[in-house]
Amino acid sequence: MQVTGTVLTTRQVDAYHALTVVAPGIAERFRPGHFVAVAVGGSGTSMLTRRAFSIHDVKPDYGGTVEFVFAVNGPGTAWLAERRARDTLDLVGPLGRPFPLPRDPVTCVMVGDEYGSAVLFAVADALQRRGCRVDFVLGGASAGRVFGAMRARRMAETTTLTTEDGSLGMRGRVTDALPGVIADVRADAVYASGPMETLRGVTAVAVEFDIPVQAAVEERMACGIGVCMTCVLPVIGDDGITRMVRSCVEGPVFRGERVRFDDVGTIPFDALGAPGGGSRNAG
Amino acid sequence: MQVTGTVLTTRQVDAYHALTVVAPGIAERFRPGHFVAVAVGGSGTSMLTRRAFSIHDVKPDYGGTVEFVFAVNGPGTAWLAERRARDTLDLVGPLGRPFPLPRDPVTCVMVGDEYGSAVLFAVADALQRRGCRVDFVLGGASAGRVFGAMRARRMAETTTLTTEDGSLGMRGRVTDALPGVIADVRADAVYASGPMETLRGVTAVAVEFDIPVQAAVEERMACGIGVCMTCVLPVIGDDGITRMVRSCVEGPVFRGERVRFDDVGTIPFDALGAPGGGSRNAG
Amino acid sequence: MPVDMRTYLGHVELANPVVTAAGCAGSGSELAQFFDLGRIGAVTTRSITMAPRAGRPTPRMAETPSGLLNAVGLQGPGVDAFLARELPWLAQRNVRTVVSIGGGTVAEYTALARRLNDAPGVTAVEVNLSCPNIEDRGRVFARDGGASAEVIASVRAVMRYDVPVVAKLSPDTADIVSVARACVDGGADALSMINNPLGMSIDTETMLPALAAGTGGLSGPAIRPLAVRCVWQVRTALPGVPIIGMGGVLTGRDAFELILAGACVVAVGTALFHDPYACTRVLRELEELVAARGYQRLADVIGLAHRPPGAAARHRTDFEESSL
Amino acid sequence: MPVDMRTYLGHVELANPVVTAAGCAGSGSELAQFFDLGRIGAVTTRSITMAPRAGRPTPRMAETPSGLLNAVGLQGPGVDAFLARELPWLAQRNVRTVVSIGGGTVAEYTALARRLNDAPGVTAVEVNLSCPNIEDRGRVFARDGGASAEVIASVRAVMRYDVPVVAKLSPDTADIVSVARACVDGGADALSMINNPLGMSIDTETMLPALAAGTGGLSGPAIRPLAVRCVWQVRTALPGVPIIGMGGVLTGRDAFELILAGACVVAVGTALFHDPYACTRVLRELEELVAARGYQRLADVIGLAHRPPGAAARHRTDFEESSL
Ligand SMILES: Cc1cc2nc3c(=O)[nH]c(=O)nc-3n(C[C@H](O)[C@H](O)[C@H](O)COP(=O)(O)OP(=O)(O)OC[C@H]3O[C@@H](n4cnc5c(N)ncnc54)[C@H](O)[C@@H]3O)c2cc1C
Ligand SMILES: Cc1cc2nc3c(=O)[nH]c(=O)nc-3n(C[C@H](O)[C@H](O)[C@H](O)COP(=O)(O)OP(=O)(O)OC[C@H]3O[C@@H](n4cnc5c(N)ncnc54)[C@H](O)[C@@H]3O)c2cc1C
Ligand SMILES: Cc1cc2nc3c(=O)[nH]c(=O)nc-3n(C[C@H](O)[C@H](O)[C@H](O)COP(=O)(O)O)c2cc1C
Ligand SMILES: Cc1cc2nc3c(=O)[nH]c(=O)nc-3n(C[C@H](O)[C@H](O)[C@H](O)COP(=O)(O)O)c2cc1C
Ligand code: FES
Ligand code: FES
Repeated sequence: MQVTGTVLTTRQVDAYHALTVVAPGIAERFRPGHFVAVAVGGSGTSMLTRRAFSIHDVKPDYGGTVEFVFAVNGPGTAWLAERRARDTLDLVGPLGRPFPLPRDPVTCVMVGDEYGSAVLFAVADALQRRGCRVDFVLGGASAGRVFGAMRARRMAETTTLTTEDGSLGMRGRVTDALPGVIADVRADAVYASGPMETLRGVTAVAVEFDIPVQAAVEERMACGIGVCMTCVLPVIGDDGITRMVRSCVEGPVFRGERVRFDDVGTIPFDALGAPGGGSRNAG
Repeated sequence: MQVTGTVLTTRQVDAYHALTVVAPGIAERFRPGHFVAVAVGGSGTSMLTRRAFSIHDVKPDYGGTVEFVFAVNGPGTAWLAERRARDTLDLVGPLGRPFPLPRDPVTCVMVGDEYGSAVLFAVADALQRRGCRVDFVLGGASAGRVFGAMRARRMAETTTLTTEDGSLGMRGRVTDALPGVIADVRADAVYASGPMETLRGVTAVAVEFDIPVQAAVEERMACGIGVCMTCVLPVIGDDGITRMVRSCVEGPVFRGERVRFDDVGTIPFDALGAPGGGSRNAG
Repeated sequence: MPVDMRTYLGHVELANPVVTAAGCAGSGSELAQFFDLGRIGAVTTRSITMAPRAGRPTPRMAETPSGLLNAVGLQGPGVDAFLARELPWLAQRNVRTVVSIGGGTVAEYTALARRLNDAPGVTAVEVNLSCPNIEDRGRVFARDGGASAEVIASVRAVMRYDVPVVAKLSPDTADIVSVARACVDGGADALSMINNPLGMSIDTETMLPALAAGTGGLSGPAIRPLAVRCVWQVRTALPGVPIIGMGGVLTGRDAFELILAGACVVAVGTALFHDPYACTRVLRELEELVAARGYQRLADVIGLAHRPPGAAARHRTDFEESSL
Repeated sequence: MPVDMRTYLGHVELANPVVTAAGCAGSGSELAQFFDLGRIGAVTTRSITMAPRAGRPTPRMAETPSGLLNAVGLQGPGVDAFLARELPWLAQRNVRTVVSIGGGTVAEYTALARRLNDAPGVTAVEVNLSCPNIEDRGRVFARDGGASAEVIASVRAVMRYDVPVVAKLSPDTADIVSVARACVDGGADALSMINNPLGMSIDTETMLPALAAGTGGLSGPAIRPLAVRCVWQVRTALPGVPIIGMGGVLTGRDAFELILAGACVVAVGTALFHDPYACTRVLRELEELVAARGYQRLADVIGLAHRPPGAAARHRTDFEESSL
């Protein structure tokens, strides 16, 4: 649904900005892993496409609020960073396929890289409500870019932090820390969110330990609602066939093993309808 | 010159908005009749061209401020109407050829229609400083659209107001009232600003009385600085030849008798370089 | 006063002039979550191809000023899956459906038309001529009147007489009027314009093309002036041919602009990416604008901007209808 | 580290790659009030015609999303007045001057070239091919390789050998590469692109065209993706031919985009209407961007986006030069 919500609060969390917006309809339908598509630039803007942001948190205040966390990346996020309380914001959501939750009270490692961490806390909450044990591995380039360390420490059994420059926690990447954590906590499943390269690494680790991984991917999106076909990536179906699948409606959460991370940004030759498969003929 | 100025005050005057902007360089160079070209829409806007506004007033505060008065017309002026104190505004100015002032202390009638009146007060001030007698004829569609009646009454010998709906002053247009005023005050010259149609009428009256008229015209402008050639109108030169003349740099103030008001929006067949004159050949 | 918004694509009546643009409404079902597809004039499908197509690699999109570049590459399930699943889904819901087809050879377009021929629920066929002709070194059909006409003629020849064939034109040609005329001579019942002009964007950080495919199609308000010009020129030259206008329609005002230029149907594409409700909103805004100008029938404003300057708008009623 | 911004139009060296676009800098003197014209690569004049031209009626401009429509119609003083007043004014100030010429027949272009031949201060001649050919029912030269080549060949034939002849191309053609190739075969020393594609806007209040002339040329950021694509395509096909890129350049980033696509000179047009200092600002921003990416010479980034994806940018220095 589309909501014109009022910005309730803005805060800056180290390298990130967080906006809380009153959006009852979206908050009500929210499940962990959902994202919102936000119109940027205001009236008369030259920016046509909405920007996608994972929902970090929903709260019941004012009928329902959603909060998202973002890094300034380009003109759209720069505009968002200038929003102030009481400004209005046009959101479409909740969008996407949320994280599936296990039936049994298993042990889950939450792996978040940079702002990707933001989406994991609502999942972790839901997992804990189901009796799951939750451990966190959070990373970023430097201390200021590790999101949610405090909250992770409050809620998780263990929290491992990594930074590439060593300014906080272990020097290295989340994928460097993950094998140790999985082994230590005897994890049954991994939940991951971050750049494609991180998800590739996390999936490789999970595959090595032979445990499932649910990964929230991020592809460039023009619509967020499944109509534009710009956000695809190669995913292996139940039938073993690779298809170019829309990450906005069939994702953003995928079983990591199903995503052909090495082939993201290409059309694998064996994908359904790949060029050479006899259909290279149209524009 | 280009100035990024801070909005000092905003006010609404009946149907019009007025913005006062700190712009020392522009205020310093100002002469009555000048205009500013204002960037609208903010960063990332889809609106490319500046909007032109006559300078209503300059004040010495904060090193120099300029005030302009405008009606909401389309998206650019709508955006301007939303500006608040402390916002910044990007102005280029002062632009255009100002009103010429007479050497002798003559009697001048100032004719302003709708927001066109705004430009006349600084001229009237300058005229009075030279010992001229000043009378005002101000009009508009309705009472709320007659700009500056109070100030005119304060400064002028006589002030005549007209409205088309009769809600203030005489029912009719400024051109209906003008002949009487010219005759009554034995005017030596007319200063006029308003829509093209009004200027046409005012000029016709002045011609009938055989007195000079200085008219500030308004043509669609893309640049305001003389480089785009979009703001032209047919003006008769000293040599008797009609040329398509740029109203931004050769105007906006013209001797009314020189402007071929009836031919505005056309290329008169006898204009220099008119089609048919042997040069109809290029794009 | 409600406005009579009915319009015609050849002899086919549409309840109103607002349709989705090809390739911008998924399979239809995605938008159905937001509004009832039966409320708009028609849904246009993505361009259907014979075989399934995986499309182009990502990134497939880049934003440009007031525009969007896309290089989806006609990703789709192929005609079999389309006829098995997507078309029946629309037909069951009585959604008017314009089926867009794309091919690499005249034979492929013809084969597609044949497959659609006895499928129920095809309101019209829109022939996407912006596909590379593999028999002519990948030259896009739409650039050339002759190649376009050949495709249209053979599609028209096999398509049931009561299904209008619409030729979809591209602005990337030396003279859109001559391509339009060739298509009409070839049998097109209507024309649709404009498809995306070819554009490109370079990422100045990576110093490489922003799209994996290099070039892509430009859409959105940036191209609206091109669309209005094309509709205007074709309407001037071929006043009797129905035109589906599209290109950067975000609001009812934009749709009205294309209608004044001569379109009798207006397609909404990129706007759907920003506002899933764009079609119904555009329809509402358009109706309000037409009503506000004193017209009771959409038909009375189609091409109205072609009247000589100075001439008053016809059919205008500035008075209220008498209640006596 | 300052960047060596010199660039070449054929054998003619320009101090830097930023020039004004034809028809967007008046006679030069207007901009001189804002900055020293000698600081930019060159000033391009409006398109000079044989006779004085009054141009089109007003309104001549309309704003569109991220774009501007204009229908000035080559208003100008004619070649005599140009040679008597405007060119000498620029020459006296040692401003590099690209003289744009426009005509309705091959003979007229040729006559213009002849008039410019012994005028001092002509750095290059840019042939505006977007003029209607009165000998071919008003078909614009630029739409067709043959007509364009004919103009270029005859201008090249009469123009002094040391003055480069630049063919200015339009995107309104089926295949800009074939027009470019024809011009080069005809003797063009360089190519300039893009001129304004034809657009239109309708005022939905008056329900009439917004421009008195009906159609007009579209400029501004809206067309930048078309410009980048044209430069890219032509650079791919004709890698040795210098290209003046233009279309929607507002910032150094935009200029850099065209340079990465293959332009060695970048013209600034519509941006001047918004910011009289646009040329010097674009130049400064461009230099900063090139420097920030570790290059010391503009020449090293021209066409750099054509390197195969995956290949690292060449000539890149990530280290400071040793001070030893
Ligand atoms: C499902 C999903 C969830 C996301 N969640 C978050 C989040 O919680 N916090 C956060 O900071 N960012 C998130 N992103 C990335 C965020 O959408 C981009 O950073 C943002 O769109 C950049 O916009 P811009 O105008 O600043 O940059 P620009 O690069 O100028 O954007 C230009 C265009 O490219 C698209 N784009 C650019 N980068 C990305 C990207 N990485 N992913 C998708 N589209 C992109 C934009 O949407 C826009 O259409 C998410 C992306 C997706 C797909
Ligand atoms: C020398 C001069 C002085 C002016 N002084 C004033 C003033 O003091 N107060 C005031 O309210 N208005 C004034 N105007 C008119 C004012 O510039 C327009 O109302 C304004 O540009 C409209 O912008 P918009 O975005 O609201 O409307 P839109 O119609 O959307 O504007 C679209 C484009 O058309 C141009 N345009 C539209 N209408 C006009 C117009 N009447 N004149 C010039 N360009 C136009 C705009 O600049 C813009 O480029 C003046 C115009 C000129 C030329
Ligand atoms: C993502 C996307 C996919 C498109 N796919 C098709 C297509 O499959 N067939 C077609 O004829 N046009 C296709 N188009 C072009 C649109 O139908 C339309 O002609 C064009 O985008 C202009 O309209 P707009 O500005 O409203 O989007 C596509 C456009 C976009 C943006
Ligand atoms: C008002 C205006 C006048 C122009 N006049 C000419 C001209 O005389 N000759 C020419 O070759 N191009 C002319 N052009 C085209 C520009 O030189 C340039 O090719 C085009 O506008 C794209 O660049 P821009 O987006 O930076 O303006 C004109 C453009 C504008 C906006
Ligand atoms: S973003 Fe449009 S289909 Fe996924
Ligand atoms: S507005 Fe550009 S020349 Fe006057």
